[in-house]
Parts: sequence; C-alpha cells; structure tokens
Amino acid sequence: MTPAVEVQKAWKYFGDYPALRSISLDVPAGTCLALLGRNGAGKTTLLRILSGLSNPSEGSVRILGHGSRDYQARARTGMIGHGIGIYDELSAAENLRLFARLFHVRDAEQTVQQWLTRVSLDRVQNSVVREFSRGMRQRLALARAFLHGPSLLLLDEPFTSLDDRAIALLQSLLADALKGGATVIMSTHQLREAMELATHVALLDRGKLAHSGERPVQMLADPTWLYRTYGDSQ
Amino acid sequence: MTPAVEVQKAWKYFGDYPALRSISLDVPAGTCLALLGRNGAGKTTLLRILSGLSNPSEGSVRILGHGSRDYQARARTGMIGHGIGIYDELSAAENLRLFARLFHVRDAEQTVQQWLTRVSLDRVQNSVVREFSRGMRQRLALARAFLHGPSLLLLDEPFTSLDDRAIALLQSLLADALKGGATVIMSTHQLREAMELATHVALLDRGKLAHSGERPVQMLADPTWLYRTYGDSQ
Amino acid sequence: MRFLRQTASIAAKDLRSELRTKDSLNAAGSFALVIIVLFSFMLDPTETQTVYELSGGLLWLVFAFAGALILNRSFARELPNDCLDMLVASPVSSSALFLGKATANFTLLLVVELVCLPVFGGMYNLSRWSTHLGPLLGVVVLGTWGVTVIGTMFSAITVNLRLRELMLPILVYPIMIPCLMAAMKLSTVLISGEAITGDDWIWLRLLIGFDIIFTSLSLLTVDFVLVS
Amino acid sequence: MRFLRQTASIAAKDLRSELRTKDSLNAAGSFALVIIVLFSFMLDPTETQTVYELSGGLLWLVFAFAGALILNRSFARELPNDCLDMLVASPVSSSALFLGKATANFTLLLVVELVCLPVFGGMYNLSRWSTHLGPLLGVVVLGTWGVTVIGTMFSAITVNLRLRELMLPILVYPIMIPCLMAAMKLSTVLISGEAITGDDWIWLRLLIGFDIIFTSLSLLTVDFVLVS
Amino acid sequence: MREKILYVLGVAATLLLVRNLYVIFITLPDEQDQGAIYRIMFFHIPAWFVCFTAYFLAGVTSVLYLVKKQFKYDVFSVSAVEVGLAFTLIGLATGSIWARIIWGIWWTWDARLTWAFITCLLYAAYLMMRNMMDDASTRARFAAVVCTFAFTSVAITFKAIEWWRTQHPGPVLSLPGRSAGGTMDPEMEAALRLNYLALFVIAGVLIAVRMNQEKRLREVESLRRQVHAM
Ligand code: HEM
Ligand SMILES: Nc1ncnc2c1ncn2[C@@H]1O[C@H](COP(=O)(O)OP(=O)(O)OP(=O)(O)O)[C@@H](O)[C@H]1O
Ligand SMILES: Nc1ncnc2c1ncn2[C@@H]1O[C@H](COP(=O)(O)OP(=O)(O)OP(=O)(O)O)[C@@H](O)[C@H]1O
Ligand SMILES: [Mg+2]
Ligand SMILES: [Mg+2]
Repeated sequence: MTPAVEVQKAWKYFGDYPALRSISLDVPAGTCLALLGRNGAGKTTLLRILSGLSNPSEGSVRILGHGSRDYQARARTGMIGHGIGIYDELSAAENLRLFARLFHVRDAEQTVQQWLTRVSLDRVQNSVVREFSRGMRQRLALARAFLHGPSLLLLDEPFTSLDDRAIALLQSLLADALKGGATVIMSTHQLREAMELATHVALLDRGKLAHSGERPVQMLADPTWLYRTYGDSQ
Repeated sequence: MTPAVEVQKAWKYFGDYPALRSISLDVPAGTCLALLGRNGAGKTTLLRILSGLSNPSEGSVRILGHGSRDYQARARTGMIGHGIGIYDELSAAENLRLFARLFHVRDAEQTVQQWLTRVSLDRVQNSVVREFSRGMRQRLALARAFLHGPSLLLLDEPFTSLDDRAIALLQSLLADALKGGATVIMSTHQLREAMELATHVALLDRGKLAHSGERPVQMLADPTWLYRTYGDSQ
Repeated sequence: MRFLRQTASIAAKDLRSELRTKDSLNAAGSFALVIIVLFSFMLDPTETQTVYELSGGLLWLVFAFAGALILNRSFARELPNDCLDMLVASPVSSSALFLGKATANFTLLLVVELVCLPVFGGMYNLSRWSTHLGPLLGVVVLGTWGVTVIGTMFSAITVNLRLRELMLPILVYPIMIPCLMAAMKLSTVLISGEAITGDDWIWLRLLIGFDIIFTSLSLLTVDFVLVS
Repeated sequence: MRFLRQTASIAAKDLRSELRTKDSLNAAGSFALVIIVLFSFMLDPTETQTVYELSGGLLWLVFAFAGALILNRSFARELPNDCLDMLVASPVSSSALFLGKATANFTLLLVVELVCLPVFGGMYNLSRWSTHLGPLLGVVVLGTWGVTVIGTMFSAITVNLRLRELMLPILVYPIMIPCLMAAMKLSTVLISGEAITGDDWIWLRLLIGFDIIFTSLSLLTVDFVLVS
Repeated sequence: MREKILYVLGVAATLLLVRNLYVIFITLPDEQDQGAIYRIMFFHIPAWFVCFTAYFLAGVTSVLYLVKKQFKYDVFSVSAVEVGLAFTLIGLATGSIWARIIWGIWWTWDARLTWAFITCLLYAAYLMMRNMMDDASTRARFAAVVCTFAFTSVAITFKAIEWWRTQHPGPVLSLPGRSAGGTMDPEMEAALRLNYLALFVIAGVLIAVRMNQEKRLREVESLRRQVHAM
C-alpha cells in the first residue's frame, strides 16, 4: 500500500533561511501523526507544503499517490489552518455549500445539513458568521474541513481556543475519520489532547526532522518526554 | 486596600441582547483570577470592558481605583487579546518601541532590548513580524503586554498556540508579576495551565456570573470540576 | 466543465457576499451620483460642447476610480480568516480561482457603470448619449474587462508579500493606460452621437487586443502568484 | 506635551509601516498620474483657456480620488491583528490617536500631491502654474487637511462595513465638497497666474472655517467611534 | 392610547390637507408672472421646511444619543431621517417640475439645487450605512456621529441662496434669523402656513409610526440572538 504522504528530502527556503531542511517522512495510510516541535520549528511550513499551498524549494512530495497540487490529491484532502477559513459575510450554510461545491461533494445540500447538525449549528445556519462567537466559528471550520469526507486531514493546531465540549467534538470527529480509514496529520502544542489519538509522532527541531515513528508509550504518561529525549537541549 | 478591579452590576447589551447580565465582581490586588466559561459565555466581552475598549451599558467598573478609561488605569494595565495586537509590517523592535513610547516607559530603548532578550527574540529583532511563526508572534505579544510593568494584566486566552517553553515563559512572567504585586485576570480554556497560577476562579455562564471565589482545591486534580458543579448541565 | 462550475462557484460567492442585501446596488448608485456632483464643480456644465468632448474621459475616470476601489479589495477580502488558503488548497485550479474572482469583479463594476451611464447622460443634458447604445455598451464591456483583469491580478499580487517587490505594483495602473485610453476615445465618439469610423477602428482593435493579451498573461502567471 | 508625543508616535508608526510596503502610496500615486496623463490626451492642449479653467477642478478631483485610496487603508491597516484594540486600550486618548492617524494620512497625501503638481503643470503646458507657488501650496495644505480630517474620521466609521470601499467616498465626498470646492476655485485662480482678490477671499475663509469646524467636530466625536 | 392619538392626529392632518388642496386649487387666483404653476410652491416650500426640521431634530437626538446612550434617541434619529428623506424627494421632484415649467430644464447645477441634492445623497448614505451594520449598539453610535456631521450640509443648503448668486429664487418668507423675505401676498401666505401645518403634522405622525416599527425590529433581532446563544 502506498503511504498517504511521502515526503522526500524536502527543503523549504524563505529567502536564504531554510525553514525545512531535508525532511523525509512517510505517513502510512490510516494513521494519526502528531507533528510536534517548538515555535518556529517548521510545522506550519511543512503542513502548507502538504496541503499544496506552497511548493518545496527542493525535494518531492506525494499526497495519496499524486502530486501535491493535483486535483486528485486536493479533492481528497481536508485542512484546518491557523485562520478558520470561513467567510464572515456569508451564513453558516452558505459557507458549507460553497466548499461542498468546490470539492464536488455529491448530495451537497444533504451533506451540508448533516454537518450543520453534527456541529450543532443547524439552528443558526442562516445567520451570518460574523455574529458567531469564536467557538461557533471553530465548529463551523471543523464542519468545513470534514465535509467532503477527506482521506487525508491536515490540521494546524486544531485544539486552539476550543472549549472542553468542542475539543470532545473534534476528537470524536477525528476518531470517526480514522476509523473510516483516513489519515490525520496534526501539529499541536496541546500534547495531552493530541496523545489521545496519535498513533505516530514526528518531532521537528529547527527545520530538521529530529524523530519520527510510532508514538512511544512513555508519552501517554508524560507528554513532554519526546522533547526531552530527542529535542535539542538548549 | 481597594480591590484592583471592582465591577458592580455591570450589564452589556449588544442591541437588546445582554451579553453580560449584572456581573458584580471584586478582584483583590495581587491575585490571579481565571475567568472560565464555555464559548460565547461573555469572557471576552468582560475583559474588553475591563480593558476600556468598551463601556458597560449599565453598572460601574473601577480599575485600580480609577475609571476604566482614565489615563492612570490605562497606563497601568497590560492586555493580550484575541488578536496579537502587533503590526506585521514593523519589526519586532519597532513594535515594542512604539508601545514603550505610548505607555511612557522610562529608558524605553533599554527596556525594549531587555524584553526582546527575555522572550528570546533579540536575534530577530529587526525582522519584519510578518515573517515570524505564530509562536514567535505570541512571544512578542507577551513582551508588548509586560513591557511597561503593568499592575493589572488582562489576558484573553493567553496560552493559545504556545509551545511548552513559551507556556513556561508566560507562567514565569505571570508568576514574577504576581510576586511584584500585580493582579492578573485571564480567560482560558486550557484549565490545566491556568490552574498552576490561579488563586481565584470565576465562572461565566451565558452572561451570568455562575460562581466566583478562591480556587477550589478539587480543581487542581480535576480542572473540569467547576464546570460540572456550577455550570449549566445542558 | 468542472473548471466552469468552480469558476461560477467562486464568482457566486464573491457576488453573494457583496450583494448580501441590496447594499451594493444602492451604494453603486449613490457613488455614481456623488462623483457626478463632484464633476459639476469642475466643469461649467452649461458649455455643452466641452462636456461632450470630455464625456468619455469623465465616464472612464469614474469607472477607473470605482474599479480601483472594488478591485483593491478583491483578494484582500480573503485575508482576515485565511480564506484564500482554503481556496488554494481546495481542488480549484488557480486559473479558475482567478477567473471566478475576475468575473465577480467584472459584474460588480458593470453594475456600477450601467447605473452611472444614464445618470451621467441625464444630469449633464447629453441628449445624444444613447443614440449608439449598442456599440457603447460593447465598448464598456471590453474596457471593463481589461480594467478588471489587470486590477484582479494586482489585487492578488498585493496580498503576496514576496511578489510585491518583484512585480512593482506601481506599474499596475499605468499598464491600464492603453485600455482606458481606447475606451475613452471610443466612448467620446459614441456619446457625441457619432458612429465609429475610419480612424477610430484602431482604438477598437487596441482594446480587443489588450483584453486578449492580458487575460492570457494573467491566466498563465496567476499560479505563481497564488502558490508560494 | 504627552498628547503631542503620543500623536507623533502614532503618526510615525503609520508612516513607517506604509513606507515599508508602500501599498497605498503606490496605488494612489500611480492612479493619480494615470488620470493626469489620460486627461492630457483628452483635452485639446491648444485651448489654453479651457485648460486653465479646468485646472483647479481636475487637480482636486485627482487629489480626492487618490486620497480615498490612502484613507481607505488608514484604519483597515489596524484590523488584521486587532491592533486598534491595543491602541485604544493603551493610555492614548482617542483624540491623540485620531490626530496621529490624520497626520500620517496628511503626509502621505501631501507627498502624492507634491508629485502630481509639477507633473500636472508640465503635461498640460500650464506655464503659469508656479508663479504663485507659495499661496498655491498654502491652498493645497489647507484643502488636504480638510480632506484628511473628514477622511480619517470616516475611515474609522466605515472600516468594518462590508462595502467600505464604496461607502467611504459616498459618505465623505458630500461632506467635504465645501472644502474641495473652495480649494478648486482658489487653485484655478492661482494656477492661472492670478492673485487671490476680492471675491475669492470668501473661498479662503470658507476653507479655513471648514478645516477648523471639522477638526473640532472630529476631535469631539472620535471617542464615541473608537470606544464601543 | 398613544396609538389612538396618532390616528386622530393623522386623520385631522389629512383632512386639513384636503381642505388646503381645495383652497389652493379652487379659491386662490393664478399668480401674475407664473400663471397656474406657482401653486406647486405650496408643497415645494413646506416640503423643504419639514425635511430641514426633521434633519435638525435628528441631529439633536444624535448628539443626545452620544451623550446619554439611550436607544430612544437613536430610534428617533432614524425615523426622522427616513421621513425627512421622503420629504426631500418631494422637494426635489416638485422643484424639478417647477424648473421644467419656469426655466425649461429639469435640472441645473445651481448652488441651491446642487446642495439640496448633496444633502439628499448624504442622508441616503446615512441610511445605507445603517443597513450595513449588524450590531445595534455600534450602528447607533456610528450613525449618530454621521448624522451630526451631515447636518452641516443642511445648513449650507439653507444658506446657499445667501452665499452664492443662484438662479433659484431668494427668500420670500419672513423667518426668524433672516433679513430678507416677507414679500408675499397675505392670502397666499396664509394658505402656505396652513399647508405647513398639515405637512408638519403628517410628518410627525409618520415619524411616530416609524419609531414603533424600529423598536419592534430591534426586539425581534435580540430575540433571534438569544436563540443563537443557546
Ligand atoms: C430641483 C429644483 C429645486 C430644488 C432642489 C429646490 C430646492 C429648494 C430648497 C432646498 C428650498 C428650501 C427653502 C428654505 O427653507 O430656505 C427651496 C425653497 C424655495 N424654492 Fe426651490 N428648489 C428647486 C426649484 C425651484 C424652482 C424652479 C422655483 C421657482 C422658480 C423654486 C422656488 C422656491 C421658493 C420660492 C422657495 C422658498 C424660498 C424661501 O422663502 O426660503 N424652487 N427650494
Ligand atoms: N460586537 C458584538 N456584537 C454583537 N454580539 C457580540 C459582539 N461581541 C460578542 N457578542 C456576543 O456576545 C456573546 C459573548 O461573546 P464573547 O466573545 O464574550 O464570548 P467568549 O466567552 O469570549 O467566548 P469564546 O470562548 O468563544 O471566546 C456571544 O453570544 C457573542 O455572540
Ligand atoms: N512567509 C515566510 N517568510 C519568511 N519566513 C517564514 C515565513 N513563514 C515562516 N517563516 C519562518 O520559517 C520558520 C518556521 O515557521 P513555521 O510557521 O513553520 O513554524 P511553526 O513550527 O509552525 O511554529 P509555531 O508553533 O509557532 O506555529 C520560522 O522561523 C519562520 O520565521
Ligand atoms: Mg505554526
Ligand atoms: Mg473569547
């Protein structure tokens, strides 16, 4: 079986500064990879490359067996970035409908309704997103990312500013997706929440891949174990 | 001794919708209050009123013994909001210098350098903030908020997207500030991090103050205890 | 097919968020009226001959100005919640994205223009403005497309810091000069109630050529602008 | 004293971040130049009299349009990271904040204008434009301040609107017309090489009065706009 | 009770208007220079006067809103501006018709006319801006500031005939604070004043009705928000 994500010797330069240095990483299909690393380690940069927002300066990236900007790769990838990626001027339902159409979801309307119910926004679906509180927007962003039943999920710090209930929702969505065979890659600083799902971890250290592999058992009890073991000690 | 923050029967209406309903809250000087509540409970609204960004529709607010928009109150308050509040087009040093000047910090240049070192951004101080990673920006936002040695700190979800080191940094900054007699009020969903510092907690539930007082001991072991005990059970 | 549907979705999204209510039509109408009032202070509106001579120029000045305002926003609208990232990461090709946005801008601009045109004719007593209405609309459409393509591209460039330095945004408006110039000349002729003859055909050819060249150039380069 | 220092800090910040990217400066500058160039083709330059009569009006139209591009950005610049909140929460009074921003906008606008003025004079063969340079600059400064004060104030009001690009000119131009009108009349006189005499003093008085009234009105009301 | 008073006033004003119409069209003779068309004056002049008054009151209540932060002032401002705008349109329309007959053109860029038009645009923009704001408190604050600024334009329109040489006729009524005027036939002036009264009361009733509606609107909006919050 081809891995869901294959990165080979990928470099990314911003000007002369190498934000990623020769990253090689295979993520087997159906796993959940927690991408760890301190601030500025390059997690976002790597996730942006995987999601096709940016091309590696050197090296190659295959997503689900396709090039990272190919239609097939894009259509089967879901993404949550730093920003929530929904439009403030549109209503909740309009936002989802837009993305359903862009991703060519079949039965768009029905899927949208289903997801609105799932994230308990069905009663406010026709309100403009601007009126929502941050938590409601985050839930909508989740629905947007999961809408088209992606085979690969790229999440950049998804637990940020979610309350306990919303975190539980996200975790259950992720667990369902994993059960359905999807692959999940998420960067996070909230190790505890991430460890409940992660089967694999990768540690970035200033642009280099310091460690990758299955989640060490030690991390369940002591999430920072990885940092201390493989991380730079400075 | 006058409390650092005195809120009396404060209401905040958005149109006819009451986002805060008759909040009365005294925060003694030198304490650290964790403001808890689910998404949309009104935490941000309350913090905005305390920071003088918004006036309560009814009721009164005193900050450090002054009105909430008074020079004395403002000059001694530090704040971190949802947005990081620093300028993307300016460099790290320029950002801090600007706020140092606005807050009439003495020895501005020296203080700025000191804080840049403190948040380990001294080596990139002349880079434009746009190029920073999210964590770096958050650290800069911390420096900005602490720069003028505020007596009252208002933090809206400060732990968001900080890595372990940055959280440790923030916690040490807060601990130092508390030791120096400052008062801290922070809203957060990351209960665990907050509980290490909080001496008091307040729980908002859809605009009402459901509970406030010293931090119950139960919360150290089980942070969600408060939600379960005082929160709405729905 | 897929391309067209995506283009349409993007355009519909942009238009919907502008047209939420009837705001933009109202706004466009009053915008036109306000500018027309401003002109009245500049010209002596009773000198009909001068007004006719300047008409094409004034009209396109309004269009260019309205265009500059609307187009500047086009990609900036996507920034607040990083929506642009979501669009680029979705299976929409950069050119569909660009065309979708350009179509939305074009429509908005056209609405403003179609409101301006009769108001302009009426308030300045240009009795002959509508005698060659068909050709005039043709010129408006062609000129507007040119302005839109360049403006949309510019809008995309300004949101991308890296390219901002490379592609010299200062060139953007000057690049529009041939297009605006041709549209102005042709409009002046048509509004004055004359037909396009001999010498003026070259302006029309210029206008069409301009549209074709810059549309292709934009479609070819937009991927570099959007994917970093 | 404290007030002035804060004002200066805010102004310096705005100028610095604008000069980093030069976004609105480039947009406004090149837009203004394009209009000037296009109109020089439209007008028959041999009809010197007409050109002189139109000069003040045209010039201020260009300034007003370019101004809108700059003013639109003034508060929009604060949105992305909620910077405006930080400024309002800092011990800076709303009026210092307003004056700082107005000063920055004024400077930017003035730069654009000072570039346009000689170009304008040159392109239209207005040989006499610089004979009364001192008074002309005075008028430019007074007019620009009027435009800036109103524009900055309304930039703060419209910054969160869906259609802020269109709403700003719609709200701002009607209110600033007295100022623009006075500046147009005075500039026409001065560019034509004449001195300000008898009848024209009323325009100067209007201009100065306008500046004073709207500066005070803005300073009085800005706190309501910034603190919710 | 309040509603009843409103209805009674409305009916009374309408009756007065009907009576005035009778006097204006049947009883009064044609004017010596203008012939029959001068009768449009009985609507043109009061319409402007009513709208200026409405704008003035809206300006006053806007300032009051800023000071007191009570929604009733905001409600009055919108209502007054909306009704005022309707009368402005009547003024523009009657003026245009009058101009068409007397001057032979619908429109000219004379100072009075231009400023009247600018005022109309400005208040239309005010209403448009309100429509674009979702949060009632922000809307009220910003609208109040705009309304205060906008009043300058009304003042200029009022004064335009004195400041510039206009094609539009100068003052004919003797008003407080105005030196010229008072050149009208007493019989006509009486009719004019009665029509003033009728239009004023009608405007007042309309404003009151509109205020009720505005209040309801805000209540509905807040109920909707409360549903969202749950
Ligand atoms: C569209 C065209 C017109 C507009 C916009 C217009 C506008 C106005 C305005 C704003 C007023 C306010 C008066 C005040 O309260 O001070 C007014 C009054 C008046 N208008 Fe017009 N007008 C127009 C056409 C005309 C024409 C054609 C005539 C007659 C030849 C006329 C005769 C008058 C008279 C006699 C007054 C009362 C003047 C006074 O006593 O103050 N108007 N008009
Ligand atoms: N500017 C505004 N206009 C209208 N309603 C608002 C505004 N700001 C907040 N609200 C409403 O007030 C309520 C409280 O919002 P607030 O942002 O204070 O919640 P919060 O506790 O900070 O939530 P979160 O944890 O998601 O940040 C919400 O219902 C929100 O919709
Ligand atoms: N557009 C850019 N231009 C220049 N440098 C950049 C850019 N984006 C990121 N960088 C740099 O690349 C490095 C990696 O940044 P990245 O955002 O990937 O870190 P991260 O691991 O996501 O950190 P965080 O946990 O703070 O989000 C940082 O040093 C940052 O300064
Ligand atoms: Mg990151
Ligand atoms: Mg909040």
